[in-house]
Amino acid sequence: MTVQLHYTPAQQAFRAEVRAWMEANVPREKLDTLEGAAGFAQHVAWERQLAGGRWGMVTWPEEYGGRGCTLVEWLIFEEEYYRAGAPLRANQNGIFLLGPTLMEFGTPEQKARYLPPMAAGEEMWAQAWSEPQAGSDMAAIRATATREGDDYVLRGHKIWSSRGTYADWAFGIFRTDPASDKHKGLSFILVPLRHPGVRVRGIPQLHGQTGFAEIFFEEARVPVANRLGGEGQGWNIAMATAGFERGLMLRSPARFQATARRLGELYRQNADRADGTVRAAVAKAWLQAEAYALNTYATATRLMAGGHIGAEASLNKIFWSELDLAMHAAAMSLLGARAELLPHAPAAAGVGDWLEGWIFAQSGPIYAGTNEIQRNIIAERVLGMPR
Amino acid sequence: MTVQLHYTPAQQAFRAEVRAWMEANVPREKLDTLEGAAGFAQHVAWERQLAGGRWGMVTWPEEYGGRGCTLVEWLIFEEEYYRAGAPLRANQNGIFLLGPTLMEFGTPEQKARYLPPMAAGEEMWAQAWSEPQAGSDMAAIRATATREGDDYVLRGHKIWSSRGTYADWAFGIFRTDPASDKHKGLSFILVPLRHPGVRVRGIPQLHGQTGFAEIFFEEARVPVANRLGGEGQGWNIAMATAGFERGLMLRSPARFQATARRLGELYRQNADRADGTVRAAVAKAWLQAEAYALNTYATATRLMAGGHIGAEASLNKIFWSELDLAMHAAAMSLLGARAELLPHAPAAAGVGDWLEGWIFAQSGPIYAGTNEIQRNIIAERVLGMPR
Amino acid sequence: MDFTFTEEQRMMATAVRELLDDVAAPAVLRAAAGAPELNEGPAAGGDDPQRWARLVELGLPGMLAPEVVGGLGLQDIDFVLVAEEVGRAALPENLVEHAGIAVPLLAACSAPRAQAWLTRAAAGEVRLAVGHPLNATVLGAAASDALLLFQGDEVHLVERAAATLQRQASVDRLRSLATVTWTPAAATLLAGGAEGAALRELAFARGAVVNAAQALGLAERMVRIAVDYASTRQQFGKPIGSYQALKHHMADVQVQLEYARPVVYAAAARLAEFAAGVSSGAGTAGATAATAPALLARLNAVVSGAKLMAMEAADLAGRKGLQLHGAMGYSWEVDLHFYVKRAWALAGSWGDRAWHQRRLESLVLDGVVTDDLAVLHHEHG
Amino acid sequence: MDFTFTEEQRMMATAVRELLDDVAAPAVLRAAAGAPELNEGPAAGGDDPQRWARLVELGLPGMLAPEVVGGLGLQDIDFVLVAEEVGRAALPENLVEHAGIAVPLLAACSAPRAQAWLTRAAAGEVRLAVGHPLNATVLGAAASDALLLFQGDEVHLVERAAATLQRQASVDRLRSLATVTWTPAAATLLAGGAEGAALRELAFARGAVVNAAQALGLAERMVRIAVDYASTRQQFGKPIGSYQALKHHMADVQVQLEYARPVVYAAAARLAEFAAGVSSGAGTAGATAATAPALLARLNAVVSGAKLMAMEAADLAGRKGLQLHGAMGYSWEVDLHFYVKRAWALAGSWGDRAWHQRRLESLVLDGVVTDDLAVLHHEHG
Repeated sequence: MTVQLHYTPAQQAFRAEVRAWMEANVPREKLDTLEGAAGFAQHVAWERQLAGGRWGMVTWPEEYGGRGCTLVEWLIFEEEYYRAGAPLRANQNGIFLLGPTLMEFGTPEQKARYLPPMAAGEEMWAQAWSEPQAGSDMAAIRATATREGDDYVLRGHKIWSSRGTYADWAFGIFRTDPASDKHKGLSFILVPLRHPGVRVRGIPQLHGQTGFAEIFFEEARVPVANRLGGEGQGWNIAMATAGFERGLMLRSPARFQATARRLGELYRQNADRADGTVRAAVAKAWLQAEAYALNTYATATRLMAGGHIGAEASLNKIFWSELDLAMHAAAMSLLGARAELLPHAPAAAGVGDWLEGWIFAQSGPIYAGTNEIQRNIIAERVLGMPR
Repeated sequence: MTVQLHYTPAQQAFRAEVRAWMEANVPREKLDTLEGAAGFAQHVAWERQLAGGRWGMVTWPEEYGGRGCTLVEWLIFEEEYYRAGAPLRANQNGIFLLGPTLMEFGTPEQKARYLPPMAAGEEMWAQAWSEPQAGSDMAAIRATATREGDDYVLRGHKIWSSRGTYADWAFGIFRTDPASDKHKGLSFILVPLRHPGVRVRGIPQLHGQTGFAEIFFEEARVPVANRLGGEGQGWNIAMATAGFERGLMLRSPARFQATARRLGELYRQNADRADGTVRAAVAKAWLQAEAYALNTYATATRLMAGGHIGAEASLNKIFWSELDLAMHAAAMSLLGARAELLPHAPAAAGVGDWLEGWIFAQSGPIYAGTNEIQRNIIAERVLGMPR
Repeated sequence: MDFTFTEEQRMMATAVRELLDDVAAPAVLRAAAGAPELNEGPAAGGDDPQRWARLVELGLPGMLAPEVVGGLGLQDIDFVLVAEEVGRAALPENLVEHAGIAVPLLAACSAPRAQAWLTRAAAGEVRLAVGHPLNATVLGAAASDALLLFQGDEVHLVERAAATLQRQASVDRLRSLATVTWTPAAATLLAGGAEGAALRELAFARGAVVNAAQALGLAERMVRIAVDYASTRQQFGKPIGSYQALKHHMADVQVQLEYARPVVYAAAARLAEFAAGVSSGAGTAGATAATAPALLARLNAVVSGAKLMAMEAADLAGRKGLQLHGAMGYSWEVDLHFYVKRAWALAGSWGDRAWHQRRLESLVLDGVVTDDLAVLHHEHG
Repeated sequence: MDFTFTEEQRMMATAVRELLDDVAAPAVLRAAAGAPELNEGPAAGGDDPQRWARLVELGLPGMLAPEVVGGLGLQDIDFVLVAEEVGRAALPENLVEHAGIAVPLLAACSAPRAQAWLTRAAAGEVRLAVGHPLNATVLGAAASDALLLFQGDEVHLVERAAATLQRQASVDRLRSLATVTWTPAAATLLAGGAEGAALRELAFARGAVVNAAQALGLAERMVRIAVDYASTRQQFGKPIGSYQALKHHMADVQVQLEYARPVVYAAAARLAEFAAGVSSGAGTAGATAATAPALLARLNAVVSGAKLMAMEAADLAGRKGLQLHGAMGYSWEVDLHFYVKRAWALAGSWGDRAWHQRRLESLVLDGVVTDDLAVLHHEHG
């Protein structure tokens, strides 16, 4: 045996099964944006449809609504998902971030309680990490969870909660030891968002939509059983979650390969007005999307062989976020005078989605830990440079 | 009056005079490299020939061997100098750096002693700033000058002295107050290099030549009269010199415009094997060289109107050093498989000079204060970002 | 050779800045843009007749009109600083195309009808929009009284009522865009043939230069917003602006900006000279039939260079500014996005990046003797 | 689908690394390069028969030769890790072209004369150099016993004594280069027609891939040297490696490197498959006449991609490494420059940047259905 870049017959059969289901089920019409109320509801309906086909999260064990797939099968699923032009995942904070965290740190009861409705698209999750004064400096958390009997009473102010405006639940870290500071004394707690003492306010984004939110906790009371892991273990668990975020799953290569393909088509339609640099950028997009896929397959097969993903996850975060920006910048350049038109402008004539993608791509180098923070991590933890 | 991008008849007459002299005098054969002993001697001979025509430093007053030219005339001189393919200036540390410093801080006796032989190419100057532990952190100077009667006794170790191996004199800063640290207690001192207690060792560079040097001061004795400015004023004077280095004169735009022109010719000879990115890079080289020239004319006319150049000199340093690298990288790309050949390789067939330029360009972002230091200066002193 | 602006030029720019700091302050733009989730933006693109009146008070619409028709009799090199201020403010009204393109076009046009409109346009009593084939839409068409439109070598002036507008929504809500359907007629014709072609060329060059000038102002504004934020926002116990990575981001923008600046100014200066030649009927000052194409090539090279470099600076300022703001930069709550979106919108107008890049490459690399194209030194040889 | 190397593959690479850490340590290279001011470099390009003997002991020259002729019977995907180690060491001897291009070419060649040379080449008793028309010079020609040379679709094996060499000095003194003058003859012909063309294509692809692999090793070596220096060199009272600007320089290199890596490995894997098809006469495993061109296109795309990305990583590692070293980086005294110069030299060999860029653009953008070119997913559809 050696490096084998071929799918097994079983993998090919799995691909065919996914493809057939997607062809039969993916909505013909593009859904409204996930960042608005109507669009979010449409996306939740799609999540439930997916779950109906048991495609909600294929790597999960069957008991939680999954199929027990390998990572390679998951990558195949993603390839077919994006090839079919299926909608973005409203559920991604749940299935890609909290899900793996629960499987690693949750009690059997917690797994049984939270995972099945997550896979089923019945409960949508948001994250509640950042606070106004704790962005990149996540250890500066001030929100508190005060133990009172079998409950925690939550107080504080979280912000930049993706999907927070429309989600049902949030996971986040709170200071359970009031005397602690920095990374210590934090606990990882799950909170229902439609709950007394919890107030959610949507934050308008660059594009005007309000899909992310700030969350005010005003003496919100949740059972101690909502704590994931031990009291005071919140930082370590959050770091594991952040690792999932930067690592393999949040941005599957298929998504970027699909964008690179569409960019190639856009180039061919507009080649007569392109210059040499944008031609090079389009070819580079194809190459880098392939590189991202190859790197992900390498990581996936390493993990399947028992390996771990560590600080090198930060490399992924930088690569895909910059790739996404570069691809959309090339598209903006190809569109030229039409690039500024919103999708519903008559003269946008079907190319307005690129503008939406361009705006969204701006957030890539910022969220899930700014790329500056990722570069620090690479230098210090991968290369061993002094702090 | 408003912006006038035209030369006056007097300026055009001056240009014609320079051009005629250069056409009659510039050596037909390319000189050997300035970084080797033989080549340095050839370049000194050229400096003397220039001085013979009173072209050594046209902006200097006539009494010191100059012509009292304006900065615009100096730019015209430089344009004609590089247009004629005249040699690099062996004398640049003297005429561009120490010269202006002497005019600002020197006594009448010092000016009379040092400037005329400098303009005449009779005494060649090196700089002696850095020390092994004081590179970017120039205030960490340890070399000392101890007052003994009317002399200073110099001890210490300077390094990265451009032209140090072959020059006659060096200027540098020494700690005159042994109890001082950082920027205080330093004095600016002129030292003959062929002198008891001064030992010079050439440092081989990337290309193997040894034009820059380390200088060991082993109880070298110089008169107190060799101090420029007051005792303890060395840092301020050195900063002024460094400002000249980063600012207007050290890298005149004509030099980069000449490279951009040659790059355009190289492109036209190799257009059939270029790709779109190198085509764009060659056009950008032309544009950026023009931008550098325009910016320099703007600075020059502002200075002529009584303005000053401050921290924005750091912008220049970054721009020309990155432009020089980018132009030579484009040339390397155009040369492809021939790019690695040294000038004397038969198959280099006249293109080997690009490799020399490429190697030299590597030093641009490093010397005269690394570009990282320049970016700090821009952020803090031009933009006012916090330290 | 003098590359400094006069005291008068600087004073005019300062007066414009002070006015816009007042009437187009970020809070004013925010209110004009409407509720974030509106998405359509305000129907008028934020256009405000009262603010227009203030611009008129300063004489801005008629800056480039001759004094005999009530204008200020100034030149492109004077207007470039005003356009820069308009960019810095992300002004909703289409002042730059009215005053920087349409008015000088009318002033240079021999048709009597042009002169009639010129007087009123210079006084700001009527507003003009310009539709160039390379632009996908016409800016400010809805608020205009008439449109200058091109058909081949012909220039037409079409009253708004005679054209059909279809509104087009921009990512920058404070730009009112429309596509225009119209029918060329003898009654609408202002100029044709060589005169029409020359007017069209000049209009296009002016469009590129005033957009480049706006990009300078935008870049400077974005740097200022980012630096201010970085000086106050704290992370890990110190202001984020003290981190070297963010310092270097901003320093990189500043380098781009400060080298784009003289190219834009040089383009404006060359444009003024060239325009003077065109309107005097001499092609350009002192140019003969043999040298005119070289002069045009040189003008085009510096105009494309100006547009490319200034837009690159604004693009970089936007990206680095957003990055420095972190999640805050991705929100509607900071002011930065008004300027970022304006920069995005201007990037594709009056020749997009690829168009100017291709033209520049062609001029500099293909067959033309490079030396002849030097922006500064054309007295050579 | 398995993108992991086997234990055996890793052990072989480790063995090579350990050997080269000894026999091609920086101090050894420094001595071999000669005095800095020499400028000509050592006449033999640092070639050392004793070191070659050590490489032979590990069986490296015959890695890609069949076991029946005494080789190890391995494939390109095995050799890629060895080439990476050779790059990391900036080995003076031309092992990669001998073992990675010439030997498998002879092994795939039907001519009896090829087989005679193959046995001795696999054993390292004779040394081979390869002259491809896209390279300006032939590497290792002076130390070779014979040269593989191309003329149209013909492949020739020319004994060194039958060719005229002219030495060509490289910026990398540890590369022995020459131009070669020779006369094709029936006696020198190894293969022609379709076989010759296929062998030439494969030789070229192998040249690009083994150079890309060397670039990975070089980049990793340069990053390591820079990080080590940054951890000890102090400025302003702390190690320079603690400054964020330098951290981010190195992080940027690491990103480039780690994404170039899987592309190079994928290129080697595809090359091995394709080569297996060529030598079995089937075009490629399971390929029909209709699918073979698509398979070649896909191979070429990933090969060009590998060369481009790996060279870009090495180029960036060199630039950032030099920058991090400050003035020290510009001196002969640090080891960095041996690796920087090797990276410069490899950049132009076996297709320079522009050549591979043009090919990639053409394959990906012009008329070919993009999807068919996916490196990984060609079972689609």
